Amino acid sequence: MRWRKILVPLAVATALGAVVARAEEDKSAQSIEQYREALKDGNPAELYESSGEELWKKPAGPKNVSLEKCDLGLGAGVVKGAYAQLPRYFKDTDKVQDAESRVLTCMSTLQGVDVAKYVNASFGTPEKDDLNAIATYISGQSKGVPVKVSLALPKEQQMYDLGKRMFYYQGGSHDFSCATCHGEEGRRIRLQDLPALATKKGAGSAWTSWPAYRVSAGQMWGMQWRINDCFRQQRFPEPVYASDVTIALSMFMAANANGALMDTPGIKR
Amino acid sequence: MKKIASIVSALAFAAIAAGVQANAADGSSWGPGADDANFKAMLKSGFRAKGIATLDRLDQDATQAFCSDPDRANSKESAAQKAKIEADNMAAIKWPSDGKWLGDWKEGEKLAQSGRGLTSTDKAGDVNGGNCYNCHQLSPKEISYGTIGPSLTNYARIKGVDEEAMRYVWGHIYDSKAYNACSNMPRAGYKGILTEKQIKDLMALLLDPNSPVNQ
Amino acid sequence: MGHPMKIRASSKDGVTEIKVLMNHEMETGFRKDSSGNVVPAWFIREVTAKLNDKIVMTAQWGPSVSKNPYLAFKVKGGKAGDKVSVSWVDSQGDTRTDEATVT
Amino acid sequence: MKNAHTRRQILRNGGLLGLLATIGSAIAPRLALAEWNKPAFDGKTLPETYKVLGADGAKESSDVQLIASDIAENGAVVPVQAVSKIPNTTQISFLVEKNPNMLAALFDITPDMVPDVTTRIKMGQTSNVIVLVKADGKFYTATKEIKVTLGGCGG
Repeated sequence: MRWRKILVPLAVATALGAVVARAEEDKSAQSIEQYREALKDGNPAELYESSGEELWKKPAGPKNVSLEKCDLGLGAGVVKGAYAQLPRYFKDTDKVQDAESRVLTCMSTLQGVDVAKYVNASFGTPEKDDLNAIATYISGQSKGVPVKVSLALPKEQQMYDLGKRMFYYQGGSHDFSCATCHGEEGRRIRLQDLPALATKKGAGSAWTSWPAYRVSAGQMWGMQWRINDCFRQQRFPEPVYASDVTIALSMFMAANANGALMDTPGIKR
Repeated sequence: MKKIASIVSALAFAAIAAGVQANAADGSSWGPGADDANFKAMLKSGFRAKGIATLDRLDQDATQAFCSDPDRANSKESAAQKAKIEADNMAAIKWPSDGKWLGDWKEGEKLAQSGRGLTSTDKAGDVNGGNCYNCHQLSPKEISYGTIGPSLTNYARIKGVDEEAMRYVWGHIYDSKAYNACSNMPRAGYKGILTEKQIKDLMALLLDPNSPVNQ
Repeated sequence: MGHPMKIRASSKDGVTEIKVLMNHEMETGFRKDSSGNVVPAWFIREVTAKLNDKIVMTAQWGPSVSKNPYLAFKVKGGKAGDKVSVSWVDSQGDTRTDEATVT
Repeated sequence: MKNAHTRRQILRNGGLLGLLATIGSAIAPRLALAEWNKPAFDGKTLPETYKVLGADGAKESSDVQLIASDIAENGAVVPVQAVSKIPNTTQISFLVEKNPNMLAALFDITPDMVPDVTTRIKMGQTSNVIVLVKADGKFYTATKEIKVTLGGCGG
């Protein structure tokens, strides 16, 4: 009897405490959700989509031609739906390429542009802004299209495997790998939900939402920039733009996301 | 460049020689050992030094190499190796030089809030943050906290403040891998991320009864 | 000069809702660039919106309006096919006008 | 961005006068409107800003609504909507109490408008945000605290 007298109120108090804490948590989550919803209506990424389209269609480079004949995997000049099937193997370069590395190829072959300048430029420079805008345009042309990335060719499967290994590769001062943050479902950094990128659900929500407008910096980020900044936070050296490391990780995410609908360009904190 | 390749291979192979064989036998197509030449080539061509984030950051020590293949690290066959890694990390912990555990919780709170330090855009000599709120709930007043690690709110009440608790918390901040080889938590002391004074301040944030964590 | 805006205008139940995305840095004058130099203030100060050449809204902004500003407002009347135009003038005297058709 | 560079070039190359002339002719109707209210945007305290706007003695009113989330994930972009149900509303302003300058945006509400405007503002820190409405020459307010959180890894 005495036990019950003590324990019942204690249990009630504890349960109540938990309920209050949970309610607070739900309220925060709801409020953040409201914030994100308010941002979606009027995504500045649309401005970049337009400028990307302009860059795509405007004659440029030493050969003064546009990128309209660029083959993004569905044949020369086909942009609609192309992003949803990238990365993929390209015979002409004998490489697996993502959208951004493929644009570099087309700038080089079609326009005669020396792309080294574009590869080496820092993010936030006019060169990278152009590439991000073009990637934003291309991705927008796959909005609503299901991700369909093939691993049928040996080079594609190999890229996926290399990406998986990179995903779990620890290093640096903090022992971080991609998986430290993106290895488990339902985790957050601060208030940011972290997609579990080895799963269909996590990769599906992440891969389909980039390129995205980052409101914190007022910048348009393609997946290359996203990966670059992840490695920075991981305390790793800088990944080379459009290098196999970045494409392997993209292949890992994209193939894991197969079937999810592209929802680009996105908007993020 | 050569240096990385050789160190990566030396460490990775030495640490997981047994695993390489197991993987190959399993027909695993991705883990360490599988397609190693291409993976090394990819690392070599894929990264460049930027600021203080130099290429040697890609060189793995035994702990990092072991934990880069989670399936293997979690397997029964790896239990002995896991125990050895934990023991090695435990032996590397430096305990407070003056025998005092607790510093200033106010400084600790600032450190816990800061996610700065040691990235390619930080400068040598910058004060490193503790990154604590990125992964843990601490002061109940801070609503922006991560959940990669457990909540540490009310920690002193849960954990106690005796010598054993002090030792346990110090050890975890200094080198969490001494307790769990593949913990997600950085080895703040062992890897030189935080100074002894900074660790004391974080200790106070967690264990001082006046700290907001324990209010 | 300046970059194009995105303007959407749709009419429903006698009210036309106009949504505008503008392309502008909206520098506060407090921010420092990567080399530590203060970036001078540069922001849209005045916005004017017209429906069929009649001014329906004017606004004055300070640097606390976010980069790449978004603006939504509602006008009485208006129907599909009507013309909406939006203009801005920034603190350096630069200006831009774009148009859209009500749907 | 590209056009911005070109524009700066024009300014540098002495095209300023030409540019101003173009502006003058392109936006002639604008000149009939109120000049940009510099003293109001320079206001560093709430009373100072209210004074410049002639809004001393503004009253809290339930007919003024400020619609915004309680928490902003980032202070650089905070969506805010103001709705006034007070007849003859002629002006709606957004003010952020803890910004270096309080006044963020001021809208003149013409009789052709529904007094319902949405925009996005910057907030340096958690602060009260105030919607200030002018109707029939009198001022009314709605206030809401918006928490600005630290997002991301913070590095």
